[in-house]
Amino acid sequence: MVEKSETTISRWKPIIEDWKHTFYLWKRTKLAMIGTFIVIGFIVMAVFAPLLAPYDPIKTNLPERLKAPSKQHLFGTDQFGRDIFSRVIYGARIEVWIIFLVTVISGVIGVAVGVTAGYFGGVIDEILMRITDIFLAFPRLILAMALSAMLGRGLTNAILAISLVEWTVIARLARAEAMKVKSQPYIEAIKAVGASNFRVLIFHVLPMCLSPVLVQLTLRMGTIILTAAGLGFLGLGAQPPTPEWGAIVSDGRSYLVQQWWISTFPGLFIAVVVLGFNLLGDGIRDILDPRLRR
Amino acid sequence: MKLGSFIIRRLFLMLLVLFGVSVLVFVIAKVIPADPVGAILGGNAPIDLVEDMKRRLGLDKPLMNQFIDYMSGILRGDLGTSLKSNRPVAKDIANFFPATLELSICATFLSVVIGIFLGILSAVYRNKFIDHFARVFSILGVSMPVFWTGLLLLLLFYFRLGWLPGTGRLGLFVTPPTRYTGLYLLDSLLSLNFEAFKDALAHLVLPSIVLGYSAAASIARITRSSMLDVLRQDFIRTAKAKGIGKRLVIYRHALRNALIPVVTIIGLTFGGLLEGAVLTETIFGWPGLGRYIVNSLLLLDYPAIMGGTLFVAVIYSLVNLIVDIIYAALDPRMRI
Amino acid sequence: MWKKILLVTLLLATVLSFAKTPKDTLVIAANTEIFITLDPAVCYETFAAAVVTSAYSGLTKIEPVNGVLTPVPDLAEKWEVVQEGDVTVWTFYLRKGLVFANGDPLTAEDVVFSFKRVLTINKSPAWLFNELGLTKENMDQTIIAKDPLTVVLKTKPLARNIVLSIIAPPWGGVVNKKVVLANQVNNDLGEAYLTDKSEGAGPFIIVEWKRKEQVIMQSNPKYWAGEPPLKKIIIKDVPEETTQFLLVQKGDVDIAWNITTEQAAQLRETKGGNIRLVTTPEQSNEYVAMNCGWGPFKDEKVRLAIKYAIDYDAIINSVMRGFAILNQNFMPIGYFGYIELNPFKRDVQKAKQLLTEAGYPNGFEVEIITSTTDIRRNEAIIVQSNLADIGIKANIVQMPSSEMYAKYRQQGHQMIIAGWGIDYPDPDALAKPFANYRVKQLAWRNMWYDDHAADLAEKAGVELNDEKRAQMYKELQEYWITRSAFAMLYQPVGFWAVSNDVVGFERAVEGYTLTFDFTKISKK
Amino acid sequence: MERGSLLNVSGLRVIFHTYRGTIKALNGVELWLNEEERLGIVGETGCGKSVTALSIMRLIEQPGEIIDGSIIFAGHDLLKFSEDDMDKIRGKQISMIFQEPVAALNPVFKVGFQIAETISHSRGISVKDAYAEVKESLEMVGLDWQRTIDLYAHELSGGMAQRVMIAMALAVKPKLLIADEPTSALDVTIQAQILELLDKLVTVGKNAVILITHDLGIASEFCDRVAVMYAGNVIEVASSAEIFDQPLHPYTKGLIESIPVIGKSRELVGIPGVVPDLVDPPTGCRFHPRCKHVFDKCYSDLPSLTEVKPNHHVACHLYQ
Repeated sequence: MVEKSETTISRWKPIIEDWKHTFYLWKRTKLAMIGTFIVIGFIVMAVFAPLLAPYDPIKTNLPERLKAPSKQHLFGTDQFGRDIFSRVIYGARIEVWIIFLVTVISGVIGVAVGVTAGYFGGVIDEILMRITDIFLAFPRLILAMALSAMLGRGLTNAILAISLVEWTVIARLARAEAMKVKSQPYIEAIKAVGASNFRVLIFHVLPMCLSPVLVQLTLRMGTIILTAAGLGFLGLGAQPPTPEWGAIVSDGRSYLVQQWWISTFPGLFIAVVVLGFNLLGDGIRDILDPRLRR
Repeated sequence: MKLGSFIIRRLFLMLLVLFGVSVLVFVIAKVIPADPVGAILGGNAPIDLVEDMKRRLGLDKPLMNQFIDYMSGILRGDLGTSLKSNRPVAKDIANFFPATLELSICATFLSVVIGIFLGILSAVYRNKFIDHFARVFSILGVSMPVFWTGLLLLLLFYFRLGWLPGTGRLGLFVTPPTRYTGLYLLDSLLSLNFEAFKDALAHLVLPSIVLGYSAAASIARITRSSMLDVLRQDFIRTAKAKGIGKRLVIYRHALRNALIPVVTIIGLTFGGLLEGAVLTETIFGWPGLGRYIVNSLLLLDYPAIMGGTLFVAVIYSLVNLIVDIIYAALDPRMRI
Repeated sequence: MWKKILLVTLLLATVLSFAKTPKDTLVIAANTEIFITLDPAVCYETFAAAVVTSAYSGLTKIEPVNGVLTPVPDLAEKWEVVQEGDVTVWTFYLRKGLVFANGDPLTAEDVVFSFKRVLTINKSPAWLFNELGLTKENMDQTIIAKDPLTVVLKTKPLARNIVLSIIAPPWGGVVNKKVVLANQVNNDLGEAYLTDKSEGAGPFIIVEWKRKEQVIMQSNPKYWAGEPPLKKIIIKDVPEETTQFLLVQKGDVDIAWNITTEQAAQLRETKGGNIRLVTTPEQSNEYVAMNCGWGPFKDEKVRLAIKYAIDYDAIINSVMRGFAILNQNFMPIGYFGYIELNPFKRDVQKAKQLLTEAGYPNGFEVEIITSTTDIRRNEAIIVQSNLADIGIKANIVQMPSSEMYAKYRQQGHQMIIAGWGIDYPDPDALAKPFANYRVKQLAWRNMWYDDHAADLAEKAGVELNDEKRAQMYKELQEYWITRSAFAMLYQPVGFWAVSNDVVGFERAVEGYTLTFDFTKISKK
Repeated sequence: MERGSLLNVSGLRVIFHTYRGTIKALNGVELWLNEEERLGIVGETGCGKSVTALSIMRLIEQPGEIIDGSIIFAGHDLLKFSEDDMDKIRGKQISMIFQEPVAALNPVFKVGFQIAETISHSRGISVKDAYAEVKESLEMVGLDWQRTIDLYAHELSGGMAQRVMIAMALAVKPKLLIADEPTSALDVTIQAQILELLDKLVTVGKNAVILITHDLGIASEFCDRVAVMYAGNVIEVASSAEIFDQPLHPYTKGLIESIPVIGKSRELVGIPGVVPDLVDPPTGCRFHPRCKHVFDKCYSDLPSLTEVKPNHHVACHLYQ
């Protein structure tokens, strides 16, 4: 077929072509574009929450309790008269914070374990991978729940618990990458020059493993929000009055039939933001898919 | 023969991992900040009574001894006694698991049918309307928090429209069928209790949809990409060149190959349903294992937490093992 | 084939005939998730205790008499009390011809067995018996069957009310010794056997309890005071309050046991229709406690400042929607020795001033722990917001009660929002935990080591002269109110959505959380 | 213009839509074939040989598209056929074998089934009945049928797999066999065996053959006629002997000069430049940027394939 001719062509074109191509693919996948805008909107919401929110998200205002959505309160108010709209907007900050910390913590643990296992192989690999398997033997949410029950309730502990669940995925990926890099001839060459294992690991293997790991971490951001919101919904996550989205949905549960707005709006935001991350992730996957890069 | 040794190796690894799992579960239970005895005795009990109770439960023994007790208990099938229900955890699990199993089976069935169907359509009509629709459907499915969709569906179909029953497995005044398997659908058919069958089915609709939707979404996604992968293969071109018609090309030549990774996902999904069941069961008041685990976690009923999570981990690992075996059996290439 | 059709029709018929609640059957929708056991020696949860109490009779029972909860004769028709040195000897005379629900005769031997059983099993109720001076070690000397109709108890010298209330059911419920021993496994004294059925002599029999499904009780035709009007009571497990409310509105059930404050408020406002709202003050209280061993709370002024900072009205009106009574005393209204004491009203100025005097003009940071119920969370949020107004930054940590009580019992908290359910209808049941740190209860947990209060509570507990006793309690309450570690939020009011077909629920529910009397209920 | 009695391809244009733009893969291909005739199609990678073959089978798929031309096979224009009609041609009148025989077999079905399926479809008999003929087919291509029938593709060597493919393709007794580089993925020794086998079977079965290869030597040895393709056009068609001895098109000349010949010492001469980008192909003759003889007409006009000598067609302005 024809595809081979393009490979010849791309050889002469500069690397900019590749970026242009990426941008083209991104533009072509409308869904990825929508996703990007949602995610940007989400981050903007978190950063500018104090400017965007009309009310204090925490201060109670009892005379205004359980008001239906109106011009004053776009999404209505809860049983303490707190403005749901403001709480949802401030909630974005909590979610961003969760995503950020979980990504960093699970990324670091996962890469450390995965790269070590992949690079050294043998017994070290065997032990580390069995430990990973132990964590993978649980359904994720159940492990996260058990861990956060163990650590005690609260946002920080929930973040730790989610990270302790998330790292396994990263570890497996990092291991596979490290094994791939390790078998490259230039690593042998560097070793032959007399570089220590540690040096090779840190300066040569690790950097090569990072980009797929980063991509994977991005792809998982939607899942992280869902897990965090699930914990919050069960009361194992952020503590009141923290406006974590899952916790707000849970708050509204006993008012669902009469005051539907308390649960509905924060849930909608979870859905939309996760959708944004997933669309973006899908786009990234497509863009990086070598089969589509032609 | 090769398949046999493969299974044995996997089984051995699974046992190793399960040992690690029970250690982890034990550690989690021991680090839990709750005072299990206080849980049994309630808020009014004075501290002396609490201390006495601890001695009687052997909770003052060194951790190592407690661990040995716990492990030997597991081997005997004794998961301890729940602090909250005051009954053997194993009995509780036996009681609640069928509900979860029934829900999971229904949800899996729903998700497999919808997921594979949409996945195929979407791959075959790539970039057509149906594909876009299926992709949006899928991405929505994995994006929506189940606890939220569950609440909204309950609000709409139960509270507002009254079309479907609300929480639980059976209506308040429907006599539960005689217990053979614990699966109400099956039991009610076996005992010719059609009223119960109808009612149990009606109760299954919403939770199965909620639970099955996200699973259907991921199955559709995998089916699509697997199908696209396969459709790109040389042997598909061969099949087309044979002139056997589009339907056979897709359903005989492509699907069989495409389903191999899908089987893995279905297995994982089934395992994942146990996870989704935690939230779904909480919302739909479903008396299953998920809610049991949530409740025991919320009450910090540590023997129940240990037993419940351990059981789930075993099931999950078993499902994974079975998936691997099916995978090996389905793909002749794996058998070398 | 025809057989099958017949079978199905029959099944359908039974199902359909079941759909409306019959006249002699009371159907209750309730959250029975917290039910652990229906064994009188173990049961300690309010609603489960009501079920247990209806299935087991004791020597005495607790009855509202002119609005005051009083122990009255039940299986024992009379008793004598003699003081022998520092031991009080109680002689109870059983009614003649008492039988258990299964027809077996009930003798003093059964009573003694039942009491000893509580002590041997040594679960939650046991400490109350210990309070009387009855222990596992001395029980063979202190709990005696003198003859088949006479039971002798040797207790510490205590106000009579205390003894007579504690030996009433649920934990004083008499079990059938013969049947229970015949059904014990691993020497558990029938603890497993009695978990989900009854072997007692109460007005009802617990026929079955299917976990997370239903509890079924049947009237006991052999009950000594005569068979109650209801023939059957079905308690259906309906965990969701909203569903319960829906069911009682539709007439599918007669009573919704757990409705939300919002629903109750709605029912209170709408009135009419086929259901009514029934309320009664509960025998419990809700409080904020400060650990006097922790930082700023060591200072009485800080504690007082917090008592002034809290917006009691807001909590009563918005969290409880008015289903609570302002009562800043530790005793419920109407108790023996109760005096009305409600000195605290939200006063931010005063609270700030007190804080400044105590050396915390800019406040401090504190952690409030509480359990995971909606009401507790809502209270915590309001208290948090109140404290913020006087510069105190409070962080809420909700935890399962087991975790909370673990921390509480180890004095590991800073501030806690909790409640106290009363164990027996006597001021002693409150004075001891709230004022006497020596019993290692609430005062001790909050490190309020106040010897004056402890002495007063102790002395009042053993004072046999009512007038003197009342005086002592008055003194204790006045001393306690400003100095203690507690800010009492309110006395809760229980509420139920009840079908208008149900008669007598108002009387049955009187004294709730301590007692509930199904025999007073009938249906139109 | 009927030039072949079995197949006439004329003016065939195929494009592929890609992100970089439209690839003009085939730019008016002309081909013809008589019954029992063997035609070789030769050209560099990417010149459109396979696309031509797949177009005849109507197997061009998204993002590819046949935009113009006609493919008259046995009197019918295949491009006007519906998919269902095409399925009556594929695997019945025209069979095809491919370059990677192992990959071309379905990994989850046994070899026997795959052959039986083909037979059953071409005859409209059940797969079970078709099994009876599988044995014969396998023996025909020199395989031990008892051993082979129950094997999976991954258990076959490349040579065995290609024999299976040939068995499958010829079992239906097609009028035309298209072999798309059937030997290029195989070892040199196996290549010869396979070609020999093919030669034998085609002679016996009287099938017409289109052999696609990048190896001019193989083409001229195996085929009666050779068509040379360059950048989406057939630029020269002649009998096997003639194309070697008297190549006319500058590209064909270059191609022949670049073949090392055993026993003769000749300086290898490559063709300067590279294959053009078909998104933005050169105007006029697509070969002009690489052609030594280029003159002004080459920049503007696309030369058509014309018969300059009897049975020797060439598309070059030098000869018009």
